[in-house]
Amino acid sequence: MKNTPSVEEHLEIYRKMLMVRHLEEGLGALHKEGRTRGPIHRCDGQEAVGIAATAVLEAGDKVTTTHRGHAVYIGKGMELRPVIAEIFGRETGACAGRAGHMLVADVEKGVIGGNAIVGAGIPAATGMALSMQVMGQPNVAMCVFGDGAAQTGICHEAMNMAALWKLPVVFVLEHNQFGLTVPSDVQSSVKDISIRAAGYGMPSEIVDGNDAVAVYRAVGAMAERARRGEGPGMIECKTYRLEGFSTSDMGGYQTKEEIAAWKARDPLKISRDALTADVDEAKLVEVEAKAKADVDEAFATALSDPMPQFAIDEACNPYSEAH
Amino acid sequence: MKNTPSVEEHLEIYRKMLMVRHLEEGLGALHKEGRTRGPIHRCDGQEAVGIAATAVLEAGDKVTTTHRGHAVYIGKGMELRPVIAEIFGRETGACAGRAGHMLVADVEKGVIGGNAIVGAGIPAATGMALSMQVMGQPNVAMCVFGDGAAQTGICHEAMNMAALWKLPVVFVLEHNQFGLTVPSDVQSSVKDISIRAAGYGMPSEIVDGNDAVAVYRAVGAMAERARRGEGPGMIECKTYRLEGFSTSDMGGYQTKEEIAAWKARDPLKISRDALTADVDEAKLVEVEAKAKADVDEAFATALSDPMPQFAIDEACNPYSEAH
Amino acid sequence: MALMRYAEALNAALREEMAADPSVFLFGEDIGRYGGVFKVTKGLMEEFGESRVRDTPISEQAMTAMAVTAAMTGTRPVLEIMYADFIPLSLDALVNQASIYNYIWDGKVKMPFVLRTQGGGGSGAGAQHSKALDSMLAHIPGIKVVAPSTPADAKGMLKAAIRDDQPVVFLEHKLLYNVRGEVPDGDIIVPLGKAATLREGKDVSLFATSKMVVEAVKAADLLQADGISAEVIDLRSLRPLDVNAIVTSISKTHHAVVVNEGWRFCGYAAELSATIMDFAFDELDAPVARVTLPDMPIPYSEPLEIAMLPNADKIRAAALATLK
Amino acid sequence: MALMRYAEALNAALREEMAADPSVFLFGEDIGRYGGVFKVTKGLMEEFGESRVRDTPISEQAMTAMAVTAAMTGTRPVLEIMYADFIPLSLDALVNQASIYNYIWDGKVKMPFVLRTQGGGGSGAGAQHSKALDSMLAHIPGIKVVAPSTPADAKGMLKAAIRDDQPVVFLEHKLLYNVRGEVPDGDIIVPLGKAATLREGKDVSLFATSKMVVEAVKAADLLQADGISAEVIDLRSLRPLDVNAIVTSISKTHHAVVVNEGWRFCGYAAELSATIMDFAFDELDAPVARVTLPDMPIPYSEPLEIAMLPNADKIRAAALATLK
Ligand SMILES: Cc1ncc(C[n+]2csc(CCOP(=O)(O)OP(=O)(O)O)c2C)c(N)n1
Ligand SMILES: Cc1ncc(C[n+]2csc(CCOP(=O)(O)OP(=O)(O)O)c2C)c(N)n1
Ligand SMILES: [Mg+2]
Ligand SMILES: [Mg+2]
Repeated sequence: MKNTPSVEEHLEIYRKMLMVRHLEEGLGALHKEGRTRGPIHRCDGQEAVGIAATAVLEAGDKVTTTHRGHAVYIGKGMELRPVIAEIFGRETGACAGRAGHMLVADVEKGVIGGNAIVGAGIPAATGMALSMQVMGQPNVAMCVFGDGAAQTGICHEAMNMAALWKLPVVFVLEHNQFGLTVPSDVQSSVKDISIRAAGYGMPSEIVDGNDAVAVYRAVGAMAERARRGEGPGMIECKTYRLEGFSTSDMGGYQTKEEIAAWKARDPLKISRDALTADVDEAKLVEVEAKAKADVDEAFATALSDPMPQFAIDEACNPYSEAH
Repeated sequence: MKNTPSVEEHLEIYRKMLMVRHLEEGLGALHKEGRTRGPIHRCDGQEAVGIAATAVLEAGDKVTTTHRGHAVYIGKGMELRPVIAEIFGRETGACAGRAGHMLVADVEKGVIGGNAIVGAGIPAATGMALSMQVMGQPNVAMCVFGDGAAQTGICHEAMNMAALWKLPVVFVLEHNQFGLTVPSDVQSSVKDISIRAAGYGMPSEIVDGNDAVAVYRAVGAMAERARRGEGPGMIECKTYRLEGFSTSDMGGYQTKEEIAAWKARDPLKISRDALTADVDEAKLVEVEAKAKADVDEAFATALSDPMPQFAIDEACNPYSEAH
Repeated sequence: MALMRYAEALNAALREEMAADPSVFLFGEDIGRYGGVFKVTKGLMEEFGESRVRDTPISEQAMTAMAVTAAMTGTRPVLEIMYADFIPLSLDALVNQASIYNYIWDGKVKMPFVLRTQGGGGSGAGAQHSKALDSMLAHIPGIKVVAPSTPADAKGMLKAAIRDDQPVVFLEHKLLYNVRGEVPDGDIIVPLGKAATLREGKDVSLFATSKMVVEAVKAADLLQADGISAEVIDLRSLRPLDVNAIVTSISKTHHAVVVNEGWRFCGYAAELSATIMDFAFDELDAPVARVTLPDMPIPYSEPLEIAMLPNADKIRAAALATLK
Repeated sequence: MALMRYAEALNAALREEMAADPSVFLFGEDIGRYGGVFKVTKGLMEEFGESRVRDTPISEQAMTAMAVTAAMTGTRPVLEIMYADFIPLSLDALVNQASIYNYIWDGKVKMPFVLRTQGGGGSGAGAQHSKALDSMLAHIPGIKVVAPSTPADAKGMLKAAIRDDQPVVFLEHKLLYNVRGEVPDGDIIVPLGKAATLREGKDVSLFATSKMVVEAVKAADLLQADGISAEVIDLRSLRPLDVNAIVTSISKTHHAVVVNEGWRFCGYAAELSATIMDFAFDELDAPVARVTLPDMPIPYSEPLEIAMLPNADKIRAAALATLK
């Protein structure tokens, strides 16, 4: 089938999803030990969206993501160590500790970037697509955004302009069923948010967001279309946030049954099951061990990296000469 | 047919549309003489929307409108003189000359009010509907907004909340084919903007906005539905702005053919033709003469009304005691 | 008197005002079922129902605009905006809507809504969740802006704000929610527009807002050890500002330090300095010292963020410098 | 040298920069086919095509956010926001996006975009189309805010702004567009951050921005008739501010009047007063006088609006008062 990832590609997706899961679990453990600072938004259970969606992108393509962007950071090619070091505010972090986990960027890799103003990633990707179109570049921009973000005004403005100008941007809706603590039906007047794409004359598709292959196929087709100059489109990935909203979450609003039902459809399990048809068990075990070891090593290194030192940013000086 | 205006109601709509037309033409003439100040946005050719839509409202209902709100002001029951006096900044104006023509309000009449921030009338009506719902009042709020306004983010946010909470609000889209100077297809990714209603699970209908009876029926049905607690809906009224965007307009972007075609479908003509079936010519001529005379008189009075005197607004004093 | 956390005092104020007036209702993100991310609205949805306590979508722009018109048509909405950093999304509704109607509609409308939000740094929340944009708010005519620093004021001023017929922006601070203090029993009202003298002094006046009041009190302790008597004034209300309290204090001390957690340039502290220039220039023996955030984004990493925030040491240093 | 209207000078700057650099492009409401409601972009769509000159929907919020990221990825967008009153809609993109990235991404991004807008009263456009929200803009770290008052500066500063790698908010004034002035030929660049002394004087310094510079010059004429020698400084750049020019002038005159068309409280004039407090307190023989809009909405009716706006008479009166 067109746009189906090759076995190697799927295996790579699986490896990255595993790394992100270990990353999230490692952060959870460190949080319990009181070793994290500020809120950390984990994406356990949603890895297939960020990893498989970005797997269709080329090096020169760009992606924006949310406050919950770890899968996108890794999916678009960032190394573990600078990501983890940034989460812990280290000098060696991708942004020298200044950004923190919600705002990570790696401009060269095209991760531009996390965003903690809900909805703001949508015009951000659209603006990059505008830049590509003006300059005649053959690239696409992608925006991974949440079901909560879809209710912001800026989402509407950006999608209308993207469709009007046929900008090369792909809107990937990570529908994890919740805003912060409220379920989607308390926030959205419609269940399937992608029906709004018709209101912009954009194509859309709903996929199982826990099935990396389904995500890859649908997003890949939409990205190809955008790259051909046929304009934007939306893929709605239905998934579920297995952990709380963030480490500051007191929980209690997600039912046990719901969590159990979604755990049974864990994206890691779905991909592993699919891969066993083509990859032998030994290879899978090897990949799994390597992913775990890589994450462990990245944590160890990042956590012993030095903290940065404060200096006034002269670029922000409100006076035209130093004072 | 349900919701069809009675002959008396239609005649009253016709009378008010005529008054507005004379008002607009009077403003045009005074502008040419250099006797207006600031931009004036005329609604010639669109009178059926503002007049017939507000004709379905009850006294306790409320309406918000745009920078082009003359028909709504008159439709919801304001007298000519305070409206004209306000347009000319007189002390006797509806707002003592402080508001100007774009921001006219009459709180007691439920006109709350004009708005010159494009899109802002949409959450404004929605907020009033929220107030009605919280207090258990049997009223509805109405918002008359433009095709340009439909592209603002605040439109999306307000419609989503209105639908989510089943607020008693009716969204009346006055689709006059233009934003400021650009045609709708340069602004909107879709031709029929009301298809977006489906994205909020709201009903919608497209009507001939130059046919006062069609507007009345469709808006009336939607208002009844809202009043029954069944939530908001949208009516898209297709109409056309016969004059420029405002008195500061230099024109040139509307084709002569298009203007001629729409003039042939003037809402005044459509209503008059329909009324001749039930109302004799003498009565129509009488109503027409009276409308003209009323407008002339209101202009004469308002223009000889005094200008206001400036005083500092103590309610805005930034210090807690006078200084 | 009862010992309460600042968040609990706010919760009590909301509960009492909602019980007393059926036109008071609350809306905001996650304020209902969950009780608010800072727990200020805990239990209120259970008590007052889903019509009067509403969880909203993430739509700050429309929510604020809706508060304005709901307030003009018979209700007293209390809107929670989760972080003060999101205030830009509310600004059109404040600057172009709430600000103008009372005046331009010739005094014919009341607008009794309260916009509660919380700002400030120190929790590792990063550049988009740590700011105090006080100045942008206090610049707007026709609205009030208040920022209590104690649980008692939090309660008494929130009750006053809900009963006020003008829009009130009510600024809380994420690091004050857990501060405890004595709160008088009963229906206490603290009038908006009055500063409070927390510490009498004769050498230098420290004027502060919100959490910076806590730092100013600490600075006064440090200065006492330096042999300097500092007066600490909690401004409490940013707009309207109690300029009489400022002038009275400066007329005694002849030295002033103004402290605000926002950026310096065009910040709220600039207005305090300019106000003093206008009303008390002749009383000054030295220029007013501004203690603020430096003019730059707030970084995430702990040593960076902590180095940047105004605090007691910086206030003390500024006071010493004005006295040199 | 050529005599040009301010709007024509801006048009020339845009044309030259677009011709020189294919990454410069324009977008905004009605700027293309129609040439802009103030005609600043006239003829540019014809010349450079629909990809580089785009008419937009009414979507200020997303447009500004798009300018930020387009600028970070290889283009130099020039965005027109039709009225400065709509700046609140752009503020999230400025405060929470444009402001932060250079610093929090460790200097790895450039953000060369220009946001052109125009503000100010006097044309009967009412409370939502007449404001100057300078202070809200100048409060934001990491962006520049400039406001030329002459055609020559309009051209030279717009060219400088387009070439700048930081975001620049470029403030025009609806009543300046038809002002004529000599504009030097060729590729003139006026550096951002430098004030201009328009009139030398020795008794009092008048510091003004945008159209208020025109009023300050008139005031200097009136003061001359009063026997007072006023120095007029066109600040031109609100941020970064040329504090050296301010201090130099005050060290000579020892009296200062600051003039800005925004509201007074927390307005840009407050920062000027506070800056002078910080850097030139000892040079002052009298408090700095602020001449601004009063703190209230701008009414529509002519006698109301005119009474409210700062002008040469008010500047003169303030100067006389500081000299008493
Ligand atoms: C403009 C804005 N409003 C509110 C918030 C607070 N907030 C952070 S995340 C969040 C929920 C976002 O939901 P969604 O977009 O579905 O993303 P998810 O957390 O589910 O990944 C909220 C309300 C914010 N950061 N920005
Ligand atoms: C937020 C905002 N952006 C831009 C403008 C300038 N403006 C005034 S009216 C208008 C066009 C509005 O089009 P539409 O909503 O279709 O109303 P119409 O003028 O056609 O009645 C524009 C762009 C404004 N007033 N407010
Ligand atoms: Mg979600
Ligand atoms: Mg229109």
